Amino acid sequence: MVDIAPWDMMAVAMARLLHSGETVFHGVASPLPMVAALLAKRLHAPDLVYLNITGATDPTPEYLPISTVDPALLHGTRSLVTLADLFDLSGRGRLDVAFLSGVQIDGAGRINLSAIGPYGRPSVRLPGGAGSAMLMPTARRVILWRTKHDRRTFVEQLDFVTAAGNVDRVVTPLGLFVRRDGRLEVESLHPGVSPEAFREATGFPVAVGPETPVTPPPNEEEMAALRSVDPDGVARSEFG
Amino acid sequence: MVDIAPWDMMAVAMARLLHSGETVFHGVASPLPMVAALLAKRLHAPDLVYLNITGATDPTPEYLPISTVDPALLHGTRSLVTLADLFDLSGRGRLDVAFLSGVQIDGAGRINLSAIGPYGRPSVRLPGGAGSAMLMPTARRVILWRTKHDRRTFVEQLDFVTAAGNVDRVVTPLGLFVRRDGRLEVESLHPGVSPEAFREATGFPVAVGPETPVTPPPNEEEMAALRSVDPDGVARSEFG
Amino acid sequence: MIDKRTTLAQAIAAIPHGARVALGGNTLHRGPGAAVHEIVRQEKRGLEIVKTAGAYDVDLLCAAGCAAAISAGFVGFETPFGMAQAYRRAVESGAVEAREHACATVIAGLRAAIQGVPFMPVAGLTGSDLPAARGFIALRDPYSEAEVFVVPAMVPDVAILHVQEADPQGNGRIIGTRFEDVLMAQAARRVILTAERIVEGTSFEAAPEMVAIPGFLVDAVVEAPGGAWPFSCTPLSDYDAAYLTAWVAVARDADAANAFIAARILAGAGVPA
Amino acid sequence: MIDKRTTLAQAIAAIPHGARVALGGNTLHRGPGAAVHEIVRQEKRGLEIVKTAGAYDVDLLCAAGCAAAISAGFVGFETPFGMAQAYRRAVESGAVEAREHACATVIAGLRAAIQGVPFMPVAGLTGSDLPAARGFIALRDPYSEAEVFVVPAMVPDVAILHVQEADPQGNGRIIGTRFEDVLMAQAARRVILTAERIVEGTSFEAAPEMVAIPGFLVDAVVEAPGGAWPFSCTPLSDYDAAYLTAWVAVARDADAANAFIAARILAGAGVPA
Repeated sequence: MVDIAPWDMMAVAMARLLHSGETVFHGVASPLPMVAALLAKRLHAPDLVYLNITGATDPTPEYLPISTVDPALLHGTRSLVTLADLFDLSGRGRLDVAFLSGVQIDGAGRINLSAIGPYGRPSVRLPGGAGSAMLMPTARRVILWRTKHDRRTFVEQLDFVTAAGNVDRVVTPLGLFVRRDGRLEVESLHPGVSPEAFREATGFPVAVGPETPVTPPPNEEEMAALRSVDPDGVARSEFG
Repeated sequence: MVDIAPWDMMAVAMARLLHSGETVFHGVASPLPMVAALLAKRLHAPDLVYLNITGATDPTPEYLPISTVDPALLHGTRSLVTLADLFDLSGRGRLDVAFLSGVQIDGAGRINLSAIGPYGRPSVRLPGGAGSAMLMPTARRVILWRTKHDRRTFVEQLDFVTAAGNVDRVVTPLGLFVRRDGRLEVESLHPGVSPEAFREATGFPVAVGPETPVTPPPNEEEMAALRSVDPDGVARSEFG
Repeated sequence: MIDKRTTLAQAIAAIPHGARVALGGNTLHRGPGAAVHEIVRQEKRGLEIVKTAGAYDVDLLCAAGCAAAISAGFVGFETPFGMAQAYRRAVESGAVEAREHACATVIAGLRAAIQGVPFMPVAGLTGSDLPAARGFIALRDPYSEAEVFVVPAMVPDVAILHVQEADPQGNGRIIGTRFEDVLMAQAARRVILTAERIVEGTSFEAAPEMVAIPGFLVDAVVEAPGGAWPFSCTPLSDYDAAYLTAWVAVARDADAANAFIAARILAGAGVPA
Repeated sequence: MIDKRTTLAQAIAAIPHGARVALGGNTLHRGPGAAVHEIVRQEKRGLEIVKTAGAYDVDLLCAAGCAAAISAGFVGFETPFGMAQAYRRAVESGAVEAREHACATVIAGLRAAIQGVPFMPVAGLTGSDLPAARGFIALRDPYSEAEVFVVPAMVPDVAILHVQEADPQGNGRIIGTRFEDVLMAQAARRVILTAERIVEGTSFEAAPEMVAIPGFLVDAVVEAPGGAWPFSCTPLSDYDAAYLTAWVAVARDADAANAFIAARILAGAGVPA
């Protein structure tokens, strides 16, 4: 089972978290959420409303771009909204799912996309949180994804809280966190990931052991759908 | 000179108040401002930007509708804005002229379009001020027009102040008021209107006499342009 | 994809008495006439009507006893037909509450609803008795100390909009002026679209910029040819001047208005299907 | 009608040092590339750049010493090219101030400017360190007692937008996503449009809904074929991946970046006219 590519496992795991009828949004630099939303629509969520930063509503892209602001994501859209419209949708409580990420993520599911080191004079100035400070408290569910799972990413203490809010799940190459009572708990380990490896890679304490469930590997139907949604493997691009 | 039709005199007098390059707006129920803006563009203000409640920007209507919200006013527009956009334009100080009216107008140029009698239980419920409470304080210049000039219209005391603000001129069938130091002063009497008649028709004290200037009657060029802008005499419709 | 098509009767039946109803269009133009007539037929009561500038729709809903409050900046028929007489009677008698707005404060209340914030600042209103009459409060800007009026969020329970074209998923194309329809579609909890015709949504893909109402905001789509009547619906039809003249003539008198409603609307005579 | 056409050099020359400049487009797409290069050539200094999500434009203006502050929600090249290295260097060294926003607070600041109000409420931001870091204040709603953050108005001195088609009067047609371009055109004191091609405005009359930027808001129109480069400009051109890769490779090092700017931008080599 360890020969499951992490990008395939993550894309499928993220898609499984989406339900038909939900409004689902991703912003810039989000290949995996793009693939996951389209995959979920293909598989079990035909009535999912796929929204993205281009202002497309349920587009049917002919190919998947690496830049998730790419005009290719407009193909097939029947209406055009603005980023402001999408923030408003979340602000009034009508956005069901927002995909967000963080360079640092703490045990409460809060994220840092702003700076490493002192905020006023950082050792590393990060890109910034884009929509996250507004979306995380207002979207009904926030799904965080991160292609790196190590102690520099999952930290005890954020250098800066860029955003905090309604985090539901965190998906990584090693497994899934679910947020309960404001804390991230390990929901499952991906096939071939040992509890020790997961604990070692996580900078805050986690309850994980032999009893921890294993993420069901992508089944044939999921893999076939993934290959047809993302034939060029754009999801893989996030792994550099 | 008394054979000048009041709608012609008013349309020409209103057009003369508009300058090239100004952004000029009217809303619902505004045939005279519609004609005046188009007439000014034809005559001396070719670069006037004519905006109206339909969201047209410099339209070239094939015919003039009686309803000034009519789709006919969109003809020839090259962009489409919304009423909200136009209020915003005024709000940020970029609307040069707004045409407004009042069922009652007081000596300060304030208007009542809300109610006659006690506001909570009016003897006459009026249509309401539409955009005026927002536009009057924010537009750079407000031009009031009213086709009735009598003591029930020009009153000492409004029953309700629907809107107050940057009134520059008031145009009536009898003459023009200009607002100086917050008070309406008589600027000119239309040809054939006596100072006594004007004073008699005005419910607040006005300084008017033999020395009061006479509004220059529409000249041939103005009348020719008016006939070509408003061949069907839509301006006249305001006189019932 | 979800097919949101339903009948006008079913779409209107879902509106509870006492609902806050936003109506699309402006004065004589592109109002949802058929839906308004169905509201009268179904004898809805206690409605709050939200619109920047209303005319026949507001006047009729007052005459028929459907409206309890009107939140609008202007109610009248413009120059051709004059004042809204039934609205006048209803407000003067106290039967209907005039929640007077500047059109800009209707828009501000909708914008607050759209953005999910409790209030929206609005420029102007200074010197007007309206803020005191309506309880609009001025706040001090914490950055500049300037004062500005703020309007509370106004969330319609339902927005009813008439468009020229819609697809079964609720994407709505508006030809010509959009008025406040797009704001209403975003601000309302539910959205009912009536459309001159239902088309295949694929036809919108070539120019999505032309689609004013995104389908995912819409709950019900009703095919209603002539559904704006007696309002105009460019480029298909002008407002029905003869009908509106007849209405204004009876609107002044309760009995005459009721007889007109019974004959022309409840019985359906003279109302295009 | 006024002919607002001018040269890029003249349009940019009118921008004073220290101006607040809003740039259209988003990350790799439809940014005003030619105008940004002209800003570098004219050696503007002390600019505040306003954008929701910037990339090459912000990075270059930091490397070239034109920018003093960046008001943006995100600055990076997205997955293909990674972080904005020159921006990083400039902020880490203190040469440029990162005025970090959520993209939604950029929009809120522009909305306040557009509406002529001192501040704009914005949903969310709770639990974030951003309000404290940026001095965004929460107000109590006078109607509901709820608390909401408000963002001060942000009025750009100039907005620079690249569109596919414009007429000499400044009506601008945007094909595809409009991003924040329309908001910037409304909020800014002056608007400069660069356009792939200038067309007769009569061609817009058939479908004014397609015209995103009304001409009366625009001060200068510049014909700039390929003027988005190295950003994408759908459907005409994709972003220039090879050029951006070359830039990101040198952006990390001041000397290498300066040499690149001298050779590729100041000398104009490798920059399509």
